[in-house]
Amino acid sequence: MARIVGGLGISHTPSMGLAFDAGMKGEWEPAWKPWFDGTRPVKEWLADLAPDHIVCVYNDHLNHFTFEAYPTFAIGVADAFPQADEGWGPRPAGGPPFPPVPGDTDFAWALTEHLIRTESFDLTVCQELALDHGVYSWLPYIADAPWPAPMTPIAVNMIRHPIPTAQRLRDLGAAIRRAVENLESDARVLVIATGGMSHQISGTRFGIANEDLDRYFLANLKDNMPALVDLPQTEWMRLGGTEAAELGIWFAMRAALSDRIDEIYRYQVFPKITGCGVIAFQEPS
Amino acid sequence: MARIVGGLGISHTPSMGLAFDAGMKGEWEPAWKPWFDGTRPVKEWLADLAPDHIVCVYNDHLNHFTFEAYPTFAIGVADAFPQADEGWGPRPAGGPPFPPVPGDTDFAWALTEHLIRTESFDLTVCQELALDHGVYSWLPYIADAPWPAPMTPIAVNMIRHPIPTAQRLRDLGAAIRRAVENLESDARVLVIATGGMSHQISGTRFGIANEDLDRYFLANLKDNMPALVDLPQTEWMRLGGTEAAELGIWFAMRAALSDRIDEIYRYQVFPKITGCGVIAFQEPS
Amino acid sequence: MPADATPPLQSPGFDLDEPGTYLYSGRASTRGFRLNRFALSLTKPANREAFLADEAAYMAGYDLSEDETALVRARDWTGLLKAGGHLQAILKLAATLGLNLYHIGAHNTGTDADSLYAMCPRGVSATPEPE
Amino acid sequence: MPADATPPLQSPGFDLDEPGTYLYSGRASTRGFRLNRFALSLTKPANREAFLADEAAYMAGYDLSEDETALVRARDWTGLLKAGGHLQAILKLAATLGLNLYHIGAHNTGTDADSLYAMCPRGVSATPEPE
Ligand SMILES: [Fe+3]
Ligand SMILES: [Fe+3]
Repeated sequence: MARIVGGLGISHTPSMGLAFDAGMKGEWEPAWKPWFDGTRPVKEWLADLAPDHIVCVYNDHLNHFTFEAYPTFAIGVADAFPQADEGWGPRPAGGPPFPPVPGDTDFAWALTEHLIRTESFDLTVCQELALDHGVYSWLPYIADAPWPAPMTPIAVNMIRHPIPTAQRLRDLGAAIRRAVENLESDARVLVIATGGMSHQISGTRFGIANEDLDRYFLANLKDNMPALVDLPQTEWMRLGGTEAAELGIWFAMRAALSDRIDEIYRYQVFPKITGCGVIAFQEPS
Repeated sequence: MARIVGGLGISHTPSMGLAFDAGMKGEWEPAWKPWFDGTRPVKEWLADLAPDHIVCVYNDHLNHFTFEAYPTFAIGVADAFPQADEGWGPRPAGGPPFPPVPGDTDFAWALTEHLIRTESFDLTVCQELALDHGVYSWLPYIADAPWPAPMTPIAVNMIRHPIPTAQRLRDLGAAIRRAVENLESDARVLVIATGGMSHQISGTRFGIANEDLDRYFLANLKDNMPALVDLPQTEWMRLGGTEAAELGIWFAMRAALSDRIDEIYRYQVFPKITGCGVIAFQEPS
Repeated sequence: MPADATPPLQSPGFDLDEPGTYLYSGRASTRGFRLNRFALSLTKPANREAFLADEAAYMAGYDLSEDETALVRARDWTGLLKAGGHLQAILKLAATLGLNLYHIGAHNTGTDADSLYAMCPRGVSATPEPE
Repeated sequence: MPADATPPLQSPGFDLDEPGTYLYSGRASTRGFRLNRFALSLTKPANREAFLADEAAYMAGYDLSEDETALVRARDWTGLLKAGGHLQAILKLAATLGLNLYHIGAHNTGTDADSLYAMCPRGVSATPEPE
């Protein structure tokens, strides 16, 4: 029986990725260096944990999917997931670009089978999927290329209303746990969820930064998630900016874990226009 | 409050459409003329019913969607849904082609909102959608172009396993009913479900024709659907051919109706390689 | 006639095993991804023309293996399905060549399209057992 | 500065109303479908080059209205959002022009990109009320 060994919640934003690329050339923006320093312990923890597979619940930003067909939930089932071109070409600029994130189609099909047939999740199955900064912005902070484990990405619509409810995202996480426990392999699986914390990037509220809201979220995720799920998504958006709705994605990670987890690490900072945070949980072994 | 006024289950198959086109030129294939005659009462009933909107649950056959991203459930939200090119060009050959099926984006967005937010269906929303013989093969048998009412199509994956369960399709129908009853308009809505009856079009079982199975299905749909839903999908496929799984789509139509419906009409025939059937239900007024 | 085909005149069985049935699974669609992408490209009229004008040049744009290309050139319909081609995708290739379902089915069953057409519908009877 | 923008130095409010917030709804994406399809085409390098070489000719291939074309030509970022452009789509247009999020946000807030950049993060504080 496969099992989930830990969970990681982490923010993403395009500038996080660009800051990393500059930093690797010795040109850290002062606003971003703390995030690099703050993620060092996560990188160490992940190297020690050494999961066999990563299930990553993230959101695309009109970089792979378009309005011709925008899925509520899509699962990637492919050998590799390259970077999406967001309009600036692949990163790091000047190259060589990051290698694609590897996939494992056997793992992904088994997960897909369980989620559709047993859990009634109506997934769109993608045999070709390019990942945007939703994954590639934080990935090089927590691991070095070539990436350490194959990933199964699950994309969530946060682009246009109606978005899935907080409860549906929580249910997705619980279903992922049962799906993993149903696998015949003995894989040790890490569940990652990613979404920006408080931020809004259009309208006159552009740049709203509610660090206290992000702190409240991180403080309650482990032991008080129902209160976070019960808060209407419009409240998260009102208090933290429209894109704070992406925090709902983190519920899928928490719900994939047991109540016996330890919180290993927590960090948050607000570099510029998106709340950045990370929280790592580990199951008892 | 909008309400559902009736339900129609009907078969589809490419040759049904080609036979219609030939028939309109006075060249009916003998095998297909009975289906034309058998659908005349449906056309009359539909003209009398005069619904304001049609919700149509159907399945695509790799004519619009591809394996790059194949949805379990997709909803069309567009002003018009043209014919897909299935490799032979648009019908009728020699033209002029059928006009696109009209859509109603206000209706479709309201339905989408309810299905995603209240009913937890993880729809892929398509603002561009071409319909294949899943719709265009039977449509000219039951209505004349220009088509009489706008349609909201909902596409179901029947192309590749895992397909949605029979129970999920039944739940979709029940959710569609609640969604319609939740609309602010006073639209009178017809729900259509389409899927071939018994058939298999590859392997040495090519052409398997189980008319008794189709008869059993039609006889039990109104008052005994739970028995049909409980039969494993592999049993439908074993007895009636792999594509008989498409009959599960009809559950969505039946479940969108009340138990007070009248069965208005029923007909079945087996022209060549796909069981053809139609059943019409009407709600008391 | 393919070696593993059952005689076509035999009534279809009530099973889901090969060669009677090729169940289309996720793993099949991983195996056949490139093949299906090629075949489904033929839903565009311009692509159909380009393929008919120069099959080899057209296929070169779709990253097919040598085996896959050979199956297409041989019109080996059964082999294409076994290689992960989906019937509905392979049907677009047949349509482009002026062929139809019966030509694929005939190759699957080890007969010719006219004979198969004459044979259909292949009537069987069975209904679910009441429990 | 757009007539309906609030002064940028004011702290952001806790509401979801325009012009503070443009909530992206289904109806907006119906309205902006063609505009977004044009903007999202610019994720392909060849399309970016073609657009930069001849904006009008490139846009002619995307069935845009005259109003939409004018909004693009005017770099009217706020108008593009109001016309149903999704921020993430319009951002691809900005990127193609060598601009970024702050240029769009500055137009929304009635300031310039450097001032807006200096102003961020625009700190506020509020947490959910316990019931
Ligand atoms: Fe994001
Ligand atoms: Fe079908």
